[in-house]
Formats: sequence, C-alpha cells, structure tokens
Amino acid sequence: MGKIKPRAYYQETQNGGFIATKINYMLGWGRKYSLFHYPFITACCGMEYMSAACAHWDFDRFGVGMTTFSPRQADMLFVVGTISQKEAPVLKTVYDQMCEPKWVIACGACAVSGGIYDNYAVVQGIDKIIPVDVYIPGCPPRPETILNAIEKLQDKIQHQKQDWQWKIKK
Amino acid sequence: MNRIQKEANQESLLINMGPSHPAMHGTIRIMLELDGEVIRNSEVEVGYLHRGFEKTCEHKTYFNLLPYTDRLNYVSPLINNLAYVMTVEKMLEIETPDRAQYIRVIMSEFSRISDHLTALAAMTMECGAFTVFLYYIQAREEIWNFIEQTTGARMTTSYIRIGGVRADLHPDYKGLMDKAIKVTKRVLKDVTGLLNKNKIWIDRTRDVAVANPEMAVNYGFTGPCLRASGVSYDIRKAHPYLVYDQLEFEVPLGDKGDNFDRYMVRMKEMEQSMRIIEQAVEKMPESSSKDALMTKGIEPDEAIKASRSKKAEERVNLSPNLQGSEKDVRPDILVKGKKYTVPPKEDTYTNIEGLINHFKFFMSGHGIRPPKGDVYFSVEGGNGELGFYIVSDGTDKPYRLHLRAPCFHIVSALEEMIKGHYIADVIPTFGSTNMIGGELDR
Amino acid sequence: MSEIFLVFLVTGVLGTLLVLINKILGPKKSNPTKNTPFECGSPFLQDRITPVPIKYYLVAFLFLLFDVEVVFLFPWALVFKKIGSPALIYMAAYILILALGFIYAWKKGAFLWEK
Amino acid sequence: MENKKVIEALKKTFPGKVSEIPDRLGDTVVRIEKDAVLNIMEFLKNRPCEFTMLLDLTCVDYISSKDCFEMVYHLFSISTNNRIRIKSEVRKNELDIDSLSGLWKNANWLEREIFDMFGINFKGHPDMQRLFMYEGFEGYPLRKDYPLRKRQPKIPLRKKT
Repeated sequence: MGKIKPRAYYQETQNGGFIATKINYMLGWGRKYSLFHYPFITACCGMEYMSAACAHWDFDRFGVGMTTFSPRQADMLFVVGTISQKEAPVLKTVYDQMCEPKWVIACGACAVSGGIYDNYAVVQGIDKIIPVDVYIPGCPPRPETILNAIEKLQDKIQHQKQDWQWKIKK
Repeated sequence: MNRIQKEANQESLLINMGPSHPAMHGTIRIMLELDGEVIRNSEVEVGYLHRGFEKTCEHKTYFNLLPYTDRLNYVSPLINNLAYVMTVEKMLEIETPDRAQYIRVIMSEFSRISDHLTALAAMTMECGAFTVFLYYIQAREEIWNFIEQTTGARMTTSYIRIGGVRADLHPDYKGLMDKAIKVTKRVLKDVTGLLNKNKIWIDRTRDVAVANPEMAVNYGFTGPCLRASGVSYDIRKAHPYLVYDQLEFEVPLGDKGDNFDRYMVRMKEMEQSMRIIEQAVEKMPESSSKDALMTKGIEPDEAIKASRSKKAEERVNLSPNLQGSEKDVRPDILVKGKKYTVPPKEDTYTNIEGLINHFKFFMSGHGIRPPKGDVYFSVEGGNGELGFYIVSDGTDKPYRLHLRAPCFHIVSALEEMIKGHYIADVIPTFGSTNMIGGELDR
Repeated sequence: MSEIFLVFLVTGVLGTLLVLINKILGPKKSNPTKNTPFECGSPFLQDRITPVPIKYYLVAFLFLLFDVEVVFLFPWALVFKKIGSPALIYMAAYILILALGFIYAWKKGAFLWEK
Repeated sequence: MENKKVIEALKKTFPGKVSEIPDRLGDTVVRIEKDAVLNIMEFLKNRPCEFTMLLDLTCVDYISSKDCFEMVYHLFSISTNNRIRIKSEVRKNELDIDSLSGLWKNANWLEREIFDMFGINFKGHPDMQRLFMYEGFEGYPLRKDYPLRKRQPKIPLRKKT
C-alpha cells in the first residue's frame, strides 16, 4: 500500500543538523529490527499470539522473535488479552520496570477497550493505565493483523523524534 | 498480609511465582515458601482473569450469550458452545437433527484435540522441549484451518447454535479434514518418539505431583487428570449425549496419577478423538439438499421484486458468508420451530412471515424463553466435566447462570500437589493441570 | 609485540566506548518502581533477602577446592615430556592427598543433598 | 443405590428435614434444612449412598422474590453413576451455613468463591477470604442489587495526556 505518509510524531527540522538525522535514522533502523518483546499474555488472544509467534506466521521474520520474560531487557510490552482490575497494578509495575526507550502494543479488543466485557471486573482499555503505541483490533486478531501492527510500530520507531541527548536544550 | 506470610517461619525464603510469569499463563500467582529449593508451603492466588462472566450473562439474552461461552475455555471453544447449547436444549426439550449431531461430534472432537495439543505444547515448552511446541502449534494450525472453513472463525466460533449448528459443512470439507488428521498423526508419532522414553522428560515428570485416586475424587478432579489417577469416568461413556453411544472408543487410564500419566492420557485421548472423527464422518447422514444447491438461483434483489407480486419459488443466491445455511440445507442442521431459531434469510427477505419471525426472535422480551425452573447439564470438556447450571425465570434472560469449571477443582489441589517438591517441579505440574484462565476465574 | 598492543588498544577503546555511549546519550527516565526488584509484577513478600541454606556454600567451597586442583594439572601436562617418569610420581602423590580430602568430605555427607 | 432409594433413606434418617422436589427434566432434586446440611452430606458421602464427589456448589440470589439465598449442591457418585442436586435456603437475616471443607477438599475454594460473590459466611471454613476479587473491593458483585458496571479501580487511572 505504498510508503506510509509521515505523521505528527515525525521529527520536524533536526537541530543537530545533518549528522544527527543520519545517526537518528541509523538508530531507528537498529531499534526497529531488534525488538525484544515482553509477552504480557492473560487471555484468549494468547492463542493467536502463539500462532503468530510460531512456525506458520512467524513474526520473527520482522525481527521481533526474541521473547524476554524480564522487563529489564524488554523494549516492547506486548499486552495480549483481558486486563482485569486485579491485574492492572501488575501491568503498571511491569511497565514502570521497563527501561527506556519502550513501546506498548495493545493486542485484542479487551486490551484496546475492554472488549465484550463491560462490567465491574475489567479495565476498559489499557490506555487508562499505561500509554499505548499501537492498538490491534479483533477478538482475537488474526495473526496477519498482529504482523501488520508490528510493521506500523516499526514505522513509528523509524521516524521517531530524537530521544538521545545531543544538542537537546534541557 | 496473606496467609503464607503469617504462617512462614523466619529463615525461609518467600518468593512470588506471580501472574506475569512465562509458565503461569499470566493469570495465577503462586506464593512459595522455600527452604533452599524445596517448597515447604505455598499459597495459590487466582482471580487475575475474573471477567464477571456470570454477572454479564444475567444481562444478556440466551441467544446473545453464545459468544461469551467461546471465551471460557478458549483452547477448546466449540466444546463450551456445545455444553451451553445442550443445557438450553435440555431445558427447552428440543431434539436436534441427526446430521447436526454428527457435525457437533466432529467439531467438538477437533476442538478437544486442539485443546490437548495446546496444553501439551505449553507444558513441554516450559520444560524446555521447544521443538514439541512448534510441532504441536503447526498441527493446531491445520486443525484451525478446517475449523475456520466450517465455522468462519479460527477460535471464537459460536458455531454450535441452540437447535443445531449455524451452517452445514463445506461441500469439499474432506480435503482440509484429512490434511488436519494426517498432520496431527505425523506430529503425534514424532513427539511420541521424542518424549515418551526421553530420560530428561521422564525424570522431570515421573513420580512428581502424584494425585492418588482418593485425593483426586476428594478434590473433584474430572477429565484427563482423574483418568490419569486410574479412575475411569468419562461423561461420553457415563452419560452418553449426542451420538457418542453409537461410536466406539476407549477411555485411556493412567496408573500413578503423576505428571507423566496426565501427559500420556492426553496423548492417547488425541488418538481416540481421531478415531471418533473417522467413524463419525462415515456414519454421518448425507445432506438431503446435495443437488438442490447445484441449480442456479436468482439474485436477492430480483427475488425481493418477484416476491412483491407472487410467492417466490426459485432458489435465492445468498452472500458467501451465509453459505451453508441456505433454506434447503436447514432441515439437516437446525431444528424446526420459529421459537428456537432465526428464520432462513430467504424467508426474511421475501415474505412477511419470515420477517415477523425474525423480528420476534430478536425483540427484547421475546426470543428464546425457556420455562421457569433450573437445569444442570454437563459435557466432557477438554479438562473434564464442563457443566452449566441455568436458572430461568421465564424471561428471555437467564436468572442465574453458573459454570462448573473443571480446571477450578484441579488447580485448587495445586497447593497439596507441589508441597515438598522442588521449584522446578511446579512448572510441569502446573502445565499438566492445563489451567485456562477464562474457565478458572470465569 | 606491537600487534598485541594494537589488539588491546582497539578492543579496549571499542569496549569502553560501547559501554559509555549508552550512559552518555541514552534517555534517562527513572521512577521509584524501576529500582524495586522484579517479582513477576506482584508486590514482593519479604523486604530482606534471607540467608541461603548452608549446603549451597559447602558445594561452592568443594567445587573451588577441586577446580584449583585441576588447574595445576595444565602446567604439569606441558612439561610432562621433559621430566620423564618421576613426574608421574609427583602428580600421583598430589592427587592422592586431594583424594583423601574428597573421601573425607564424602563420608562427612557433604554431598548428601536431601537430609 | 438408586436415587429413589437414596431419597427414602434420607427421609427415614432425617425426618422432617428432607423434602423432594419433582423435576420436569428427570433430575433428582432434594431440598434440605440449612441446619442439617453437614450431617446429611456426611450421610450421603459415606457407605450406602457413596456420593463420593462434590461436583459443584453454587448459590442463587432470590432476595427480591423469596427473601433468601439458595445454596445448590451437585453430588455425583462414581460407582453408581448417579447425580443428585441438593438445595437449601439461607435466610436473609443470618447469612451463614456449615462449611463442607471437612468432607470434600474442593469445597474450600468453592465456598471462598461464594463468600466473595454473595457474602455468605461458612462456619468452620479454614481461611474465609475473597477468592477472585482483590482486598479493597467492597460489596458482593453477583448479588442482584450490585450494579453491573460499578467499577472500583485498584490503582488511579491515567489522565488522558
């Protein structure tokens, strides 16, 4: 579907000049193809995560294969499934313990907006607890949708504003 | 201050095997009191995936409730549909046509195989056998392809409806079905060679977390975990439903009731399920509208115009996603009677009775209204006896709906099973109970 | 000789550079939860780490002992040809003494894991 | 032992405490008094009737109509392959009943779930705590008077930035 049109979070004029944009481009390229993801799986979308992670659909082709189970080494928090009110503090703790730069993918209708469970027990969307970068619709989303979401996240990482300190006015 | 913190003595180490743990399927927190690596005491905390299923069901009609039942045991969704639907059918006292019963048996057996495949895949992968995980998920992909061809969705199918099934099998369903069975057989043979006599696997699972028959019955075990302890109780044999009494299959039993037996029982059950499927496919009555579907029908808009003047006789071409639920196919797959099922689309578009039936079915306060009273019906689920207890007060919403979750009882025995073992033994024990969050916490 | 120096120079500089660059240029956003230990996301049950049972130290100590013994074998193996047959006697005595220690530890039940 | 005989045996040994409810669908349903729950269950579990497995234990809220909660026990005997459903009413004013965790071990969690969802206390239960909901949660969700969407978040929600 052609090159994705640049969006608001693209960097405007880079104050570091030519060198900074080049380093930034290389940094973005390096980060986007080596995403260590922390699978925060709770419910049914976990089954589609298994399909997407395994041999048939295999999102390892996009560089997201390395599954780490410690937030210290994780770049991307893959929130898959329903987050209940009891699970919310656990999610918040794991998100806070992740090191910068970090991204979050909310996979499945329950993580995006509480899904079909609009009642006392479920958090209506995890963006009420942590900032989310990419939302994946679907209950459960097909593996292709998960792969597409990973591409969108990689595009966002590639064109992200400069977040490393060089010539940034504090 | 939880129970374990009060009971723990001073010099032992207290750690969490918390909800967000690779082997805890994300929804269980086990607080362990350790003496070195030996577990002296433990407390299991559940409820991390409590989604208020039973409360939500009191606000939904019987027909709209179906998608919630897929998400209970999301590893074998079709068996949940079957359990819920047969409970309501028992309350309404309706009989489903023969072909629909055979299709239900085939689909729930495929769902049982995919349940055991995922359970064993997770259990073995957490003990380090990553190849088995990839093999099993590949086999499950093939099964899901067949399920998707018939029901339209890979996992959350809501395919088995009150009164029958939503659509007939695809005309050339045999292609994908045979492929699924062939791949599953090959994968089962590979893994039997890989694991059954594998020294590491036997050392990890043999004589670990033994559940002797008295303890298993006392804790209310049912399904593979109870049969692993040697007690022969399978609902398909004890209280035969659908057409299970016309199909022969054995009920595999374990002898010691440890993790290895729970693994072996699930492996053997998969072979039995495939045997059931093959017999069911032969015995299934042919769909009576084989040739009717061949004739070229007219387009829906012409049918609507034609129906204004005279009663429409020709067959109407329906849209692809309604394939399989045409009017001629319905007598095979759905019970008659407008009180229980949605009228066929051709009637809804072309004549007024169909339209009225359609409206009356979905209007609030009408639809399916079972008589007052309560009912309990259970089905052999992936983990054991999956029972629905429904109290109806005559309206179209259940007054109370309770699910008898098989893995709830098995996980409640976890504390006793892992006591005295090492930390590393918690993982295969927890994997062999096949805890599914959606079914446990409802 | 200068190649060795060059190798050390390049690897040293590269190593320190890679380590430090992260500290200098990396984004720094710390919050109180980040410094707490990771306990699968749930609040931890003990605020202090209790001492590990004694048998772990025992195993570590014995390992250290017999590992050092093996280390002495390597130089002996190099000069084994030059010294000739008496080398065998020296090493046999050395290993015998340590074997005595091993048997003593075994009899004392140091290797017995489950009491 | 056939269900018919079980009911007669029950009526004989516990006069006045047991009454059979005719069931349209052919299940055997028995209503018992709340105070005799423990001895009846023990009688059913032991030798003659051999209902060795407690299949399920649930509670239904009839506060609006009959002003009581109704406890529903499903027992199953593996040897004779029979199921029996036992109901007993818990009046609104005194919400407690004997706990069965002495007889069956899975009653422990089943009763904790009912305490969590309905607020019925079980006398003699080892640790009467909430099972599913978290500590700071007030109210009992499955009661009919608890609104469906009344959420009590455990951590402060994020302001939309």
